[in-house]
Amino acid sequence: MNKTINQKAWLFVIPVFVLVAFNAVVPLMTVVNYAFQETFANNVFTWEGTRWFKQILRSERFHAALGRQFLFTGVILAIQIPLGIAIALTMPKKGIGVPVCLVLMSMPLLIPWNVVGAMWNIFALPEIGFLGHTLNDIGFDYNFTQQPGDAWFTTVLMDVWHWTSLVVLLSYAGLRSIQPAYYQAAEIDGASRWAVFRYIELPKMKKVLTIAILLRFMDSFMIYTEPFVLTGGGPGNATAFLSIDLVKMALGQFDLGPAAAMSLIYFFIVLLVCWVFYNLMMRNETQS
Amino acid sequence: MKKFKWLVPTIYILFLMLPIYWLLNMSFKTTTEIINTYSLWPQKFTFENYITIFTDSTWYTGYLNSIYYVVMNTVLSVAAALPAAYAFSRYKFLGDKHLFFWLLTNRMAPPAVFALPFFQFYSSINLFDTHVAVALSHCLFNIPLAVWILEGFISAVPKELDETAYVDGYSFWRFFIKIFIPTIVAGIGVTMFFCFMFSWVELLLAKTLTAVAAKPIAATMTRTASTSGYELGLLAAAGSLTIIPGAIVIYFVRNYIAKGFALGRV
Amino acid sequence: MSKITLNDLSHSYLDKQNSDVDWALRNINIEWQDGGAYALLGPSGCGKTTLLNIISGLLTPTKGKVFFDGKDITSQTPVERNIAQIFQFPVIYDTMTVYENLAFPLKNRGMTDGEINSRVKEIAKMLELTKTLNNRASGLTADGKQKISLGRGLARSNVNVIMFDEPLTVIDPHLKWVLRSKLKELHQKINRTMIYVTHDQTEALTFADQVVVMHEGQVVQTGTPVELFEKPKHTFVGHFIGSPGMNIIPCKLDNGNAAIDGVKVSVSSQIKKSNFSKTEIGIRPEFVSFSEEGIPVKVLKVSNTGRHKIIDTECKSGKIKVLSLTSKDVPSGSAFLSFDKKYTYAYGDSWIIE
Amino acid sequence: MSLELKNVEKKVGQDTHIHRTDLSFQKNSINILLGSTLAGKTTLMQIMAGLDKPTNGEIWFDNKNVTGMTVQKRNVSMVYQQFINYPNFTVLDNIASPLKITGMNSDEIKKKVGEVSELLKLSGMLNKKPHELSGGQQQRTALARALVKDSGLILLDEPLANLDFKLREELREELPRLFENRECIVVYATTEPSDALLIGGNTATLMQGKIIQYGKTIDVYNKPSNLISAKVFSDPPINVSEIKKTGDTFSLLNDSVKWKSSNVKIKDGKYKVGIRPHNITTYREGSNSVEIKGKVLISELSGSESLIHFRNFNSNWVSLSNGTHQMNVGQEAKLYMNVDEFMYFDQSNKLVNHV
Repeated sequence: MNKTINQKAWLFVIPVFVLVAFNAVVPLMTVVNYAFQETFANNVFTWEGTRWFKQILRSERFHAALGRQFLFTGVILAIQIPLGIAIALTMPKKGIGVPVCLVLMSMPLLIPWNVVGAMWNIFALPEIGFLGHTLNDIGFDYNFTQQPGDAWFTTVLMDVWHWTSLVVLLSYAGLRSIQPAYYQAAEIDGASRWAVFRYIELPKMKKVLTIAILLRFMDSFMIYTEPFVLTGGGPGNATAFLSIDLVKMALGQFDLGPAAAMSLIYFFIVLLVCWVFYNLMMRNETQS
Repeated sequence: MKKFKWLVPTIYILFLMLPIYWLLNMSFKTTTEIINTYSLWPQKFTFENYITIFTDSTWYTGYLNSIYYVVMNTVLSVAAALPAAYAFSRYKFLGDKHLFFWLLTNRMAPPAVFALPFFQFYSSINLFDTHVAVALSHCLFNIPLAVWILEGFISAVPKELDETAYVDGYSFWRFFIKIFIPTIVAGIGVTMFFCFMFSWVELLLAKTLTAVAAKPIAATMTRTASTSGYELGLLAAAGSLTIIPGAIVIYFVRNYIAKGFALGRV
Repeated sequence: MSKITLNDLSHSYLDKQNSDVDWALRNINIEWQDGGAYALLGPSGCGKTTLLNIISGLLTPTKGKVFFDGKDITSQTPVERNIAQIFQFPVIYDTMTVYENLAFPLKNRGMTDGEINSRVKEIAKMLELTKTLNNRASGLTADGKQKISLGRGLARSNVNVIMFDEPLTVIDPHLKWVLRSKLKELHQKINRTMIYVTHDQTEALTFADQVVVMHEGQVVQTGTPVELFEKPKHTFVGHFIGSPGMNIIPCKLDNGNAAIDGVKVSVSSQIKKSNFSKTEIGIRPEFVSFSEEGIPVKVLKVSNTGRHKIIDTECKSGKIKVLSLTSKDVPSGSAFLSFDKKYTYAYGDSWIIE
Repeated sequence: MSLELKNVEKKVGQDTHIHRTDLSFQKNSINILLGSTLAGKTTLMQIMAGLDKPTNGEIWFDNKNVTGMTVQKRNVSMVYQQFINYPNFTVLDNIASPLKITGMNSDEIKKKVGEVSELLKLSGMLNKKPHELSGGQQQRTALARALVKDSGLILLDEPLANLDFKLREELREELPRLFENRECIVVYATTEPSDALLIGGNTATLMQGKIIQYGKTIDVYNKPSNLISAKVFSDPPINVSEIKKTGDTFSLLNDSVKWKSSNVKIKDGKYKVGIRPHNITTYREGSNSVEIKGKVLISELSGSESLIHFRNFNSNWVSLSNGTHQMNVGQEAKLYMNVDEFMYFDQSNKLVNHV
């Protein structure tokens, strides 16, 4: 659509700008403030330069948390994206099945995140939880509060449970927007089911999948509440992802300087990954 | 193969329902039963947990608080985002692309990063422990989202509709309210759904910014559960109740969800 | 390549049909010869696309059968039927190059790379796509894309029929003409059966040797463009084909004679029956002329279209259009019209009386 | 009442969308803007309506300069190619909306809406929503809304382009009648020469943001001021060929066709000749016809007419004859050109005869 040039449009944007800036600018400046200074008492600051940044970037604790974070995000993306697409492909296209699927599948998305954590805690506990009990019954030595591997398994499973539906919904909407003529043409051309997916469905879903991957990347990278309630980051630091580690540092140990520096690095990583990914997807777009 | 296609979504839905069922199952048991006997359904069916919640004001005000700030945030986000999304969709103006990107970056900011500064900031402007504080803070991620979704819906409406209205003599605002908003009502529905959802499920900021007066239900729940030595039955009942508003909202907007994505940014 | 026979086809999108309106198609019987150029012509909603999809196998008819060369293929899939179809808007595989697009149906049928290569090159040459073969298909203009979808149909040498579903809808007006001629040229070159669905009479009549005119789910007439023009069997055909369409004027039938406003009108065929609830005379504007006597009319308006004059006149029973050469003079005010008997027909309840 | 564009120019960034244009439309006239897609028709209409401002120049309406005036104050109507109606209003409310804005009393609104819906055959569907109507009815609703108020300027931007062939014909025939007995200027944009001819009035031919010619429709058709205007106003496309005149002798295409004529009063020399397809026929027409031969490329028969594409001396020709004349592809065709209807253009593409 050809847009008209109109500088007055800024008036329309001002409320949004003010509301977001109100929340973004002052707190962000606070973080920046802390990141470059040391504070002992109220409003007494000394300039520290990039000391906290260097400290964080060199700290093994940060490296470990960052590593866990990337591993976690990688694992859940590797599971949720293909799984979400697969479920969307098999969902009914018309009839009563559509609203039923949509309503039931959206349920996990609307549960407060700490309830999700609590629910999975109850669900997975070896003594009282269905999952834990069943796994032990069939011979697995499963206890997510004690064994790091089990904790990981449970956290990943919980995230799959919680968020795969978002990928399903997006993929489903993308699939539905494909004109029937494409399927008909493919049928006439004698394309196999795989070819239909590869050459029609996947290319047409590209935009929604970009959105899905971005959203899932952002949210899983920022995950805090659910694993905090489920495992508290434990056992040990096994499931202490970036946010959990950050809050521990900031509130638990009150190391405000390093925590603030870490916050900025953290934010920067999210931005960078999103930006790179988005541009990669869009560059392909303009080429085609 | 086509014959068994329905199996995939069915199994997936079963998987989704299991933990929810378990939570419900627990909510109808007493804490003693939960700890002592493992059973797939309540042996001694009880409403005791629910009764506790509905008779104790610290419990049910939690619900009211949550609903209060969620609705406030949803209305605020959509109201502010509408004209902005219109501007992004229809006009070119200085810095439009940068502004749009900057808005989206706020969706990328980890709440954990902002928790402490938010606490200090809202305390300093005397809004700590108010519904307004939570509603405002949730604008950080909901407004970018709302602008993003609405912009897609608005771009799907031909600009000739706007022009026709001006030609007919409508002033901008009259057109916007009487014609444009009803035209994109489905998009507004979808946007409200998402704003509601993200505000309802968020806890980190909501908990940080409240103490007593505006404390959300989800926070009430964790607190009680941890201090009184894991009253599991009560916890399960409270958790079950937090699912209800979401379920109601989904039921009402079920037809818009898929349509919304299809019409919107896709 | 084969003969196509449609035997008593009916189709409904509903599970239960209570009345005629529940049927998208009713009792279609058509026979199409091998190698012909055919058109399905009708207004939107007349069922032409439904019929097309039944022939291609994308839809299974509620009733009736489809035969290719006498063989019942009603339950076969589009692949088994070996047909090609070009849709209203260009369907291309976005991620593939033009070459890969054209090669796709061949690859799916397990042809060797050598065969594919020579075939694709040949088709590309025919469609003037050779230069763009290595470009991404999604970068082409609408007419280029439509050529690709056409090319995918042509690539397979053994297709039974190539079908077009309003293929020029999204093409720029000034390119429509070029692509239309290209299609005609292709048909004359490769002599494959082609079926063309459209609401545009110009496209249908210029493309096809035989045109099937459809109205409300039924075939009202099948014939060559000349037959449809010169002798419409139904007033709908008269009205729908020709621009402007046929004049349809209420008349009285009496003892085998027709009269408009009391003036006797000679018609080309004998009128044997007269028990109709509605009787009309149909005459194309091309065959009406001003004369010394005949039906008295008032001249309402004259428009000059460069090539012709279109004159709107009015008699007591209704309006009559006259088409005449620009060089001829047109009387003003009152005048008389005479009809060319050879092309004047009487219609009873909308169907021709013969 | 008149609409005048004085030296109007529209630039967007570096691109010029409308080149300097002077145009004046008179009271009670129908004016057609004829040109292919992207010729600048829509931009021009937007400027006329006040939806867009010209970069330079002025717009005068009723002898008043209205250049900066907003569209709401201008009393114009507009109908688009897409069927634009207010989706949440019924047909009745859609049609009534421009009147309600002015605060007209409801009895009068009712009366006016009744009249205009009668005129456009919408009376039976006033309580339906636009999406329940067929395409033709949706466009009728849009037209009704444009007609219900007494606007001085009615702009129609390819209003028939998205309709079925027959509906297009039907509505096109009704259009001129709709504007009878009305004090207004109508501007109608189209890509189809036949629209222009059937609607009549005046026509402006456009090409790449320039007005090529403006005048009475039939005059523009019969006497295109230059070759571009002739090309824009010809469907099927006009045949163009080089021609040489020496004395009374004209010769076409490397002397392949020659004839003598004393009717054409132009200097000796080289020209381009524009021959409309219907001036090449399978039969002799007019008092001076000259034979041309060619190999048939395609023949298209439409029942009433025959289009024959043929090739003669490395160029493709199109002929259009009345009646049915079957010719086989590849066959040698003998056709006749009505040389009295030829249009001669000099080397700068200007029409030199007929003037």
